[in-house]
Amino acid sequence: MKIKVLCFGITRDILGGFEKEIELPEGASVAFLKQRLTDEYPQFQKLNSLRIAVNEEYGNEELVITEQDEIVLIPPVSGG
Amino acid sequence: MKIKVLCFGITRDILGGFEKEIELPEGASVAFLKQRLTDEYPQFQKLNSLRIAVNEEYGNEELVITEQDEIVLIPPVSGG
Amino acid sequence: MVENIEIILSNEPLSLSVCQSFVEDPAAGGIVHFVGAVRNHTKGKTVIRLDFEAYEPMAISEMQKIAEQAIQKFGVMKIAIHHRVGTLEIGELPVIIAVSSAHRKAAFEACQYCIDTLKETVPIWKKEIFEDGEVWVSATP
Amino acid sequence: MVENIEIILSNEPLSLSVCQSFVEDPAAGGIVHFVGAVRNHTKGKTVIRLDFEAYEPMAISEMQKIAEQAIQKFGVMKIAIHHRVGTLEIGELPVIIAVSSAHRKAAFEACQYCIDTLKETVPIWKKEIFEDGEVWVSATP
Repeated sequence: MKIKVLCFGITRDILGGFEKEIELPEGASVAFLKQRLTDEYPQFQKLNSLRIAVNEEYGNEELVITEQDEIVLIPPVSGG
Repeated sequence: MKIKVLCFGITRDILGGFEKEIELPEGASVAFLKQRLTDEYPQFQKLNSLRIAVNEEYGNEELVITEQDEIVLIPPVSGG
Repeated sequence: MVENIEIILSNEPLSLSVCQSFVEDPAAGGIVHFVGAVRNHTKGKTVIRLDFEAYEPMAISEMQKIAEQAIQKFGVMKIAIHHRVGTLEIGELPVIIAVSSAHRKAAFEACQYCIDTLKETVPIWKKEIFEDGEVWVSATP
Repeated sequence: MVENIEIILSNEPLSLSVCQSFVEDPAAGGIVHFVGAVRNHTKGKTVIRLDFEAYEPMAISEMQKIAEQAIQKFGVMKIAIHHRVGTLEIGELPVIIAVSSAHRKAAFEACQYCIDTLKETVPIWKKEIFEDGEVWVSATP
């Protein structure tokens, strides 16, 4: 399946754009997506943290992703 | 000696005025003044506390009072 | 010398933005304000208004001391303590304490220290006026 | 139902008095504000300005959650959390958190909880712009 990820902060610089399509196997989890990103873009290893938001909630590692989900990369936040 | 005490808050109601003259023996301490006040005005016993300021500082019990001092009765404060 | 403390005792309404402006600093990352407000009830009775009075010179010097202690204890940058005297209606502000600091934890601690200590040591008194009488707050049990 | 939480994410300058007005309540005895400020230095380098961006719908829902948690945990009355996005100059205010409460200790605790948690969980990012470059704050060690 092809999922679309939205990239904020430093992840936009790493992936080179706000919106990115990524090919994933059916049934891929949040953990799988994180591994895939880190394999393809080694700069992700340098981040203090990387969370994945699925439909506006932080998704835990086991959560299964579908094509309909809104997937957002959340690098270390720095609001306030 | 005759000293003048200034009365704020509830102490003004108890002594019946802002400024009051009180006759004290030479060398009287803050503690002596407090005892004198409590003897003359039993309502002082009902207060949660009574501090005496001498020249704009809280005076400890042993401090000796003179006629030149500015003596102020400080009932429980309630600012803020 | 840069002035880092502002103590005001005033008959006029207090201003949060004036306090904010005083403590702002290009090196401050966080500012904490405590704002007191006149409550409409106390122990189940309706309060109509409050009358504040102060032993003014000593109230100012005690507030100055508190601010100096807070700067020393918590390493904060600037402190404004503004207190009202006179008659206050419900919702008016008896006190504003503003503290700026490089780091926010110290600002919270210093601000709380200032209001806690102010309520113990500064010679200011408030009288609550009810429909059927009045009482000096905290004077008696 | 009385609204007791106000969450705002805005491109326009934040207002302390707007936050104060929202949280004021005749039954509130104390209000605590935390005000963030843009510092002119970070790790010895001069900051020229900051750019804030947010994943807006989730930033708003996370701030709402924090305010709800704080009201439940600390029993406070009303909370306003206002956060800026866009470009901020030195001295501008990225965030204001206002908390009103019957008693001041709870207001201090709730306000500190809100800012501490906001800095951990709310998807907002700031980029510091220096003379010679820029950096996403806290992204890398």
